[in-house]
Amino acid sequence: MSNKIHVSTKVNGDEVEFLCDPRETLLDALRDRLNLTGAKEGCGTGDCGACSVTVDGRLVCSCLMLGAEAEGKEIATIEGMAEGGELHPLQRKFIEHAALQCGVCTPGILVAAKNLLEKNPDPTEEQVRYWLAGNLCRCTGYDKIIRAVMDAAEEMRGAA
Amino acid sequence: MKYHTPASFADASAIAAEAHGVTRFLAGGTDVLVQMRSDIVTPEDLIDVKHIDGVKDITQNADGSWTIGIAVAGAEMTEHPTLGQEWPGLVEAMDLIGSTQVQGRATLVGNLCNGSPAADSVPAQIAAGVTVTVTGPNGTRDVAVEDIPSGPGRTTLQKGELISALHVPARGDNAGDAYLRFIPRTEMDIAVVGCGISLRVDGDVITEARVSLGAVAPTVLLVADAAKAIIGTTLDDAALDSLAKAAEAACSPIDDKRGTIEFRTEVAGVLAKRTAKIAYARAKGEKV
Amino acid sequence: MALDEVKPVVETGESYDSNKEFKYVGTRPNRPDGLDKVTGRAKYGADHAVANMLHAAVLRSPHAHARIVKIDTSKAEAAEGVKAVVIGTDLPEGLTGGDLHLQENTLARDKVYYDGHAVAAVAATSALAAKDAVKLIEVEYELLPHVIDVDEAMKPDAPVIREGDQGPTVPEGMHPNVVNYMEFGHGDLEAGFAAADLVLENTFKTEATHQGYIEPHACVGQLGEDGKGEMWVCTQGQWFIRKMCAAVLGLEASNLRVTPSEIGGGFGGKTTIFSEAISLALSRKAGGRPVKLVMTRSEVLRATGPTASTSMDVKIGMKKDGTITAGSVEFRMQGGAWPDMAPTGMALNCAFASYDMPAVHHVGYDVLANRPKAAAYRAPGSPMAAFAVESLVDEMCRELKLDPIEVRMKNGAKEGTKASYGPTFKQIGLMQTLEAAKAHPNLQAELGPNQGRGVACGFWFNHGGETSVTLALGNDGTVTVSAGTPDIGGSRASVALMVAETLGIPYDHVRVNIVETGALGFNEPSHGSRATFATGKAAVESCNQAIKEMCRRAAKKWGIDEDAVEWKDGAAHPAGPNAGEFPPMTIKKIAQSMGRSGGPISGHHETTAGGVGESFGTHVVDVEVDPETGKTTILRYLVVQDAGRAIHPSYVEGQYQGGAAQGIGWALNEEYVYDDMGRLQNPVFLDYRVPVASDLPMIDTVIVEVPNPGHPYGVRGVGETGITPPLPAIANAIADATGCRMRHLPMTPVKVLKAIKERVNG
Amino acid sequence: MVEVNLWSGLRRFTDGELVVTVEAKTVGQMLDALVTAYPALEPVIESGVSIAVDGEVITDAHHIAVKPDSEIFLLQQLKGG
Repeated sequence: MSNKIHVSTKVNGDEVEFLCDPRETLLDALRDRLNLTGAKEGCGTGDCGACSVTVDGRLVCSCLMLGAEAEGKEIATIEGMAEGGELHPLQRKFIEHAALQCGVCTPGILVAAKNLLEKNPDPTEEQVRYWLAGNLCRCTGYDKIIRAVMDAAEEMRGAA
Repeated sequence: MKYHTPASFADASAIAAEAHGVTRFLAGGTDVLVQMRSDIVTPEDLIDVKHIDGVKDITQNADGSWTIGIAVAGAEMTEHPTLGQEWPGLVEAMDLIGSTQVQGRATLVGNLCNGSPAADSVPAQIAAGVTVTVTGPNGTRDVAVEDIPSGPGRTTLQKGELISALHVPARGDNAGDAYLRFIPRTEMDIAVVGCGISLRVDGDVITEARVSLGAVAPTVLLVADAAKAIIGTTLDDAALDSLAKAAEAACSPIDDKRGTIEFRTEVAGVLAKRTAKIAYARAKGEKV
Repeated sequence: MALDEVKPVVETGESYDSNKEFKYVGTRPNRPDGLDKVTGRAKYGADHAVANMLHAAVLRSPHAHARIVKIDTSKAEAAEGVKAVVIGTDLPEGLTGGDLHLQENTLARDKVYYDGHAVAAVAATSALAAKDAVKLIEVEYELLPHVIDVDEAMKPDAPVIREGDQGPTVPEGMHPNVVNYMEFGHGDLEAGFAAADLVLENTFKTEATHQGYIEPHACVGQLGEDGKGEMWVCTQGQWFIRKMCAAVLGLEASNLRVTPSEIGGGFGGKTTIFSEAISLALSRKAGGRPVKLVMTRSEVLRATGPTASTSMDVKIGMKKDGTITAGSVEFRMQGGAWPDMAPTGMALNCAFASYDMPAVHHVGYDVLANRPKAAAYRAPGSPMAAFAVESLVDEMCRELKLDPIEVRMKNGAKEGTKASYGPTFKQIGLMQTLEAAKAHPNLQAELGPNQGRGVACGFWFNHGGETSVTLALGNDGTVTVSAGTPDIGGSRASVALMVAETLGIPYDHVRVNIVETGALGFNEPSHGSRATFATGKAAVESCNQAIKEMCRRAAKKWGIDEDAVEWKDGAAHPAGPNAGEFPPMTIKKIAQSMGRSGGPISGHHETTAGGVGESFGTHVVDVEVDPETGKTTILRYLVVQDAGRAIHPSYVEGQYQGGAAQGIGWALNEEYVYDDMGRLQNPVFLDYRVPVASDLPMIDTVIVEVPNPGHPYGVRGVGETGITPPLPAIANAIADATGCRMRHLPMTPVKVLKAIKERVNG
Repeated sequence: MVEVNLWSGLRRFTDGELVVTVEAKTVGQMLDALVTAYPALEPVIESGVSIAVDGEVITDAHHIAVKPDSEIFLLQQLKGG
């Protein structure tokens, strides 16, 4: 296949490059080219949010963006969420609140929730629910997820 | 598939004009990538328009009107400090499309060019009187939004043409807009019915109005009779009832997996009333 | 074999005293796999890649029912990057029964039975190359008439889907699509109805729904010419995958080693195979190169195993004081184009399980339709049955102006009740859930205009099943547990808690691994709410075996009789003053010297686990219905359920909340929608509408604990019961809010608005 | 001897009997004895049934003991999710 595209980008702060078919999504590139399998494909149509990442700080579904579009961007995935050995408060609170059961939606929800708290450190329950409406979870009924996000937000506000 | 990143609208137009197979323009990609993934459309040429200067800008012009770049994402509209104060209905309509993630990419122009009669931003655009500039092989032309869609999934754009800018009129005084849609869930659905209304008041009396309905016909409708039903009124119960009747009369929907003819027609009237009340309150300076 | 030669191994009615104080059981520690799952490290089905791997894509039927006239794969075979193509006739012939059905569903041979039925598959060097090559396969179909609706499928002129699959119990003269018939009950039905002050009879319908797990099916299969193979797969049960793939491909089971990935949800849908055997067949044809097969969401919805759609008649007699005098049901259920897939029998058994009734009668039909082969979905059959029965009970309560909780308490099943399905209940907790629901503050919340409250009960049997566990002592006194039931919702944590409790060692000294099929004896999947129950029970027995050995080692060291040693707090102690005075010998000490004291120490237990305890629940929901659009909003939701004992209460609550959420989706919006051609219209999450975060309120839970005497820690199993009451509870709440009785799920705005308008217009 | 309660749909295979008595010490023997006494039951039992012994539902555990005073019900096969 001759029409592969060379892409240089930054993922979780690291300079990376890869070759991809123009049809490949950013999610394909992350998973298959860079072996970052934390973002999941639950639907491929932007309806489930399991592939959530941020691109230049903007929350997106990586299944709805081409790998080629990543050229020159800064991408953040679940793999970069813990800094050094230290979990992000959201990650810690998700474990403490049992906010995951099967865990397959968890990376996407954590990335989305982190993006929310960066924009709005003190969201209401309703704001959290609407922000996360594009992140399907089939196991938990969302209750413990919402509690974990609210609790993490509170802790982060206290620490700030 | 070939992936292009032209640096000007003229180049983008030329690539499309010379293409032999299926062509798609890529801005936010929230429809195009779904079509590719679902094997509905695999373009031979995909033209990414985000490398063209100015496509990410929201600009208020000297006359108070707005020019919105064709790759401005919904989230960028929502975060804009003043656009949503002047055109809350338009911004909210855009914001209703898809998830937070989709908002990070989806655009007004993409929503329009996808040609869906259920597109959330389109009734709000039509109600607001939005126009677009179309660039093509023969230069540019300005077109009203309501003249872009020609049927489900189809537009009036010709081969080699693309929308190069979107213009929102100056809001002016004593005016307000609103958009409401009906979906079975609270988020993540396609509108079963959508209604956008923009109006102006003089005191308590409505002096201008535009009413638009989505998902009740093959294209989004501008319903002149519905506007007539409330112009000159104080949006009293009688006016609301005739608005609802006019909205229902304009409907020629289909039965499908998302709703029935009967439901869509009925709810079009209900939404028209509810939307009008919000737009009216906003026009009168009330916080809604 | 003569009777005397058989020594029964296990008796029913094993009884454990679980009314003790516990150190670990009932606490809420962090789950052992939590860190991997919040950092993206946990490897799910599609996260696995190996050297030299190919990628598969599957061609699926666009028709609901058609004969395959011809398949031409030559263009696909010639395409760039393609290494193998398989079609149905590549699979071995001569299978029968359930194995044949699995094979037919894996790849159609003569006929396609539903929209989405797999017809051919390609393995190529990239996923895109495989996807492109699939489009080059040419299939000639001869279209056949199809049928989708269960009632239509039973009519005399319905298209015949399969011949010769009618079960032995089906009465003569019924359409060949009726493949199984059931009938049971007890008591004098006619006398019961005659004694009633009110007899109501109605028909209810439910549409097919999907488990909706977020992780699509995915596997990497490798199979050599020698018939030896490997598989990495997301599944609820690796041994079932092994057994079924071996049967479909004619392999020897033990030659296939199946490793379960982390699993992204299953709810019953991952207890069987769909495309897994295709990856192995492609691998064999591609010279043994591993083949990765990942389904798309649309393939998941079209071609895995949704639950049955149903049509149900219910008749109940009630006295003015609320006493139920008799009840009968007739359930018609379709489970796709193969027999025994609809959970008709279980639906019948669950229908009146919450009630103590003098007379009950059940009739059920298992019917074929041109739909995908149904799989289990959380308490299979019970939610639909509850919808029909609990809706009618509510209707009668309203008519007789009786309180729905009081009526259920008056008639509720309890210890000693002859269950509607025959046997006599032991200790069960239905009454306690009703009491707890009644006492909950949600019952006092005031309802505004257009708001309503609904109550319903639900039931699930729970399940034991074939189970193997081994436990190995590490050289530092920590232990490794090898379990065979994939951890879907925190079962590693609950098993570790029970092991810690039994051995008297810290929770984090226990590591629970979910192991591959070569590392342990057979295990049924994590289904039937059995993982914490059965794996937990076998783990406790494994602990007891290891404890016995550790006591023996201590006894030997101390030079006393092994019966004179007892185990407590993680150490061997002399059992009493007569045993002699020795300082306790800790597990760590025993472990450090085990090589010198007789060798490694482990425990293991293999059983078809008995002692299962049923679980009942009561749900209370408040809704608001928009009278102008028919849209229902859930305002408050309460789940009360008997867990037996909650080993890790957070994950028990999680099961309650998750079950309720799925039930809410089923009640309000989820359904399979077909067009006139029998094609599924909504195979995407955009239109298969599962609840999103903003659709739901917090889901309140009350864990009732009536310990199950058949489990060492009183566990009943909590996974399934929670999905049964939401369907009727919400219908009852909508009736309370609007005066409209919705008898056809889902209760979409379209249907509710229509009902409201019909009511208003008389 | 143990008493086995059948579901009523099976009556036509047992000459109308709903409760039958067979010689058995385990569930497996009980099923074998049912087939010996009523050969028409064989396909039904072969295709899978569940059994309740003293209130406990058993799917495959044919080794489980049955006693003369055991309460035994034959049920449609139950499978979990």
